[in-house]
Amino acid sequence: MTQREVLFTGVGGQGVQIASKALAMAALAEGRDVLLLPSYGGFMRGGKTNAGLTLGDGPLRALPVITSAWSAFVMDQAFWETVRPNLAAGAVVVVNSSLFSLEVEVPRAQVFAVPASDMATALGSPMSAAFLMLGAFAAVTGVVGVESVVGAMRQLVPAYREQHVAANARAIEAGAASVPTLAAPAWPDVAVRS
Amino acid sequence: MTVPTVPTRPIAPTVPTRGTVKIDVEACKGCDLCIDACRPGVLTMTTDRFNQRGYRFPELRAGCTACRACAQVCPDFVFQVWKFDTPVELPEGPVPDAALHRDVERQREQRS
Amino acid sequence: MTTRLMQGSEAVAEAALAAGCRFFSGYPMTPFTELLENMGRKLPGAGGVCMNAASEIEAVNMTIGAAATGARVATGSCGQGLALMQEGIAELALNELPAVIFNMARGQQDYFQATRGGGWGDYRTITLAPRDVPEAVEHTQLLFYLADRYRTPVVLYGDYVIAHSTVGIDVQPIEFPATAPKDWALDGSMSGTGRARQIWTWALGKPNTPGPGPNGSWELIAEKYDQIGRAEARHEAYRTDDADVVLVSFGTTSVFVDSVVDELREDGVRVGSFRPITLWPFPGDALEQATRGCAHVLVYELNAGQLVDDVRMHAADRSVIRSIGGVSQDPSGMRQGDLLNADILRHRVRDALGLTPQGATS
Amino acid sequence: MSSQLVVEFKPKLLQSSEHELCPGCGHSVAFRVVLDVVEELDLKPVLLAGHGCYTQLMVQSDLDSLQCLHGRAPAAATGVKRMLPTTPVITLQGDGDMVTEGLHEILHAAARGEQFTALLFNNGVFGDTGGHLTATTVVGQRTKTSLEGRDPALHGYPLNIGQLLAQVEGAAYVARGAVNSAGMIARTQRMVRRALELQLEGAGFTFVEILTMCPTGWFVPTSEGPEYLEDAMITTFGIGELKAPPG
Repeated sequence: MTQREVLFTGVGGQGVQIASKALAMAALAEGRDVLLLPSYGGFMRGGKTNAGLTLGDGPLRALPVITSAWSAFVMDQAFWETVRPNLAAGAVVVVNSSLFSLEVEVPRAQVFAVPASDMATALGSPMSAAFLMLGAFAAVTGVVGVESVVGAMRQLVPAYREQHVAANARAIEAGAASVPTLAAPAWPDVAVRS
Repeated sequence: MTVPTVPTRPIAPTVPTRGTVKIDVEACKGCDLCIDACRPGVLTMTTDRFNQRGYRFPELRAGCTACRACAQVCPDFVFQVWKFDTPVELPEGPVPDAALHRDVERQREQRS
Repeated sequence: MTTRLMQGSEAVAEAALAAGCRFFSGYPMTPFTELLENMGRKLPGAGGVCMNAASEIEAVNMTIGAAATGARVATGSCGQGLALMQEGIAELALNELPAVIFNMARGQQDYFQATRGGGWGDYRTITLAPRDVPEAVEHTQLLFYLADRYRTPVVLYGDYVIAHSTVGIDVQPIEFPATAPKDWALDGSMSGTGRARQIWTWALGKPNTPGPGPNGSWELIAEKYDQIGRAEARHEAYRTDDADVVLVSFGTTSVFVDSVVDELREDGVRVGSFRPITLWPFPGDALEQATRGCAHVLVYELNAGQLVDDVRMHAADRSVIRSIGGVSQDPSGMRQGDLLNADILRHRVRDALGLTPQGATS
Repeated sequence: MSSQLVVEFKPKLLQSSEHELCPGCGHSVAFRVVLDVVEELDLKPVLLAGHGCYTQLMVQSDLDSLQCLHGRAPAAATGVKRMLPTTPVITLQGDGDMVTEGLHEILHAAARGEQFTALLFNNGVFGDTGGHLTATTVVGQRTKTSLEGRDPALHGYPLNIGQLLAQVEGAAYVARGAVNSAGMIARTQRMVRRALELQLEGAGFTFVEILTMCPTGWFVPTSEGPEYLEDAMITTFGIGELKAPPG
């Protein structure tokens, strides 16, 4: 059984929690087991907001606190140091290069830089930067299909924000198009599935 | 001719009485609340007799109006109030069958 | 089967509803808050009531009233909030009222609170400590059954991780044996019949139907808790059959312990894991058996040493017991800290056994 | 000569009239008022009582009863009423229970507009513990914890719970009666009746405070209890409906 871990990090308000939940939901829809544990401070916005997600193609023996993760989803460099020590050597690190200019000091890391905030702003929907990142993450790893991300996003966006669905979908597609597809495949059989 | 003498046996004065109460003497704790509450003033506390728990208790004199005040103010559920269909004249003074001694009643029940 | 992505708090709420819970009261407190939110969202649709209590004291007393009507009821909080509820929990126990208390703890420092209680009188609370969300869903339903079966308050010892973990899960109702009809429940129907009922910890009864009184009642309750102690202890022993080393832990921590057991087994260390599932009644006989002949009994709990007291009472050889956990809280104070970590645990076990960090036996 | 029984020794809803309350105690007088109304209205309520001298009256009553933790009867009653919305629910607390220890619970229950009737038997003293200062002990009153009399500089002032509750939106009916005379008892009985009728109508939270005599706690002869109640308590708190729906 293959198990994949994703550590999310960012600053409250950037969409890290909804992105982690969308990825979990997309994976569940594709029949995988998931365990997601968010962690954030007492403030609604502006503080550390991390999450750890474990995905598996069978029943998980997952630890809710991840110390050797396969990948990172880095929305912002502010709390990068809370994630870096818990990445395995060779980790797949997708960073929002609009808000990240550090060295990725992880042995043999495969780093993919996506200027997600700038791209989302250019698309006219700066709030969809996290979904743009998620589109890129899905495309580069194939951990879930890009269309599954769009599906999960539709379910997660509350009805009173329905007007953002189209913008988010565009952002997901733009993110997916901005990276080399399956450059760092998550699953052994991923090429077959996609 | 001798004029017959009118008998001089005094006729006892009577009091108009519209009801009566039974007094559960043994339940009483002698608090006096009924005495002040009694509107016609026909309840008086004993001064030289006590119930088995050592409390003084109220006694009824003729003139009860069945106004219920005694029962309403009594903390110890001592009074049972009866109203007569038609008022009667009772001789002034204690109403002898008002006091209810529960032990006596109970013995009577056991006998019957 | 409809697997849905659900936070642990939502899954536990669904399990409570599946078990027939119809009354819930609580006061927000992280990480219990999401359970309260979910009960508030779901109970009205199931014909139930969820109350925003004005304090934990009010919450538990509302629960006492609702339980007295015979409904399946629950309340909850954590740490300080449960401290406020202790008088009410004792009252539930000594009134023999069934209720489920959800302790979504901020860590593992409330083991004593859960197993020893801080109320008054001779009482106990059956306390289940699930290791993850699916087990929490199962335990929640079991607890409603046990509460009714024994007419006692019972406790779910969850935590931040269980409350906030999001998993794909399908909450299905579990069938349990029927429990006795609640002929003691108050609904006013016996008022004025000469046979009115009364619930009071003094158990005096009414003049027409006298009760056993405090002493008699409390003796009966003590007997009941003795019986529960013999009948309801639950545990999990993992790879202990041939173990020289037994790691003892509870709740979420056990997930980490079992993972480290697997790793150390690969290194050839004969290690197993023992976990009380019921913190009370403590599975003492099972622990005695699992630790017989062991060279090391290592207790990993994230506090200054609470579970270790129960281990000392029951392990086969007290001289081999050591605590390798410790106080561990994250900066927010609302969840476990650094020690909830497989790497740290592995190092501590290896240190305790005198093994080199590389894995070779020294 | 024929006659009609107009008042039985004890109310039907008492299983026994024996109690251990002191001579001249107003609690059983007030409880009779309550039971008479319950009987008149032919109700089958659940009664929740706090901790105090009146608790033994709950025991004697022929009402389904729950004894509650000190001060918490309004919270427990909330649980009962929310589960049994068509059952009349009555709480019975003393001033120590409701106003001293349980102020939080009674105010919040009122604010939520809980559909039960809360009764306060207020004698201004912890009777059950032997005569100590409560939140309604009037200025100047001597208790075992205010031996020289309640001194505002030292003990503060008594709380007027009726006034507090009358301000609360969720409270539909707030009244204060007393049991120091037959006339006052009759008036109080009408208040209790109105409160219970309003509960049946679902009007909201209903409250009747009944001032009761505690000659033992007040250090006065039993026969002077009613007069002391008048002078000390009615003068401080007043009598009447503080809040009632029109009609």
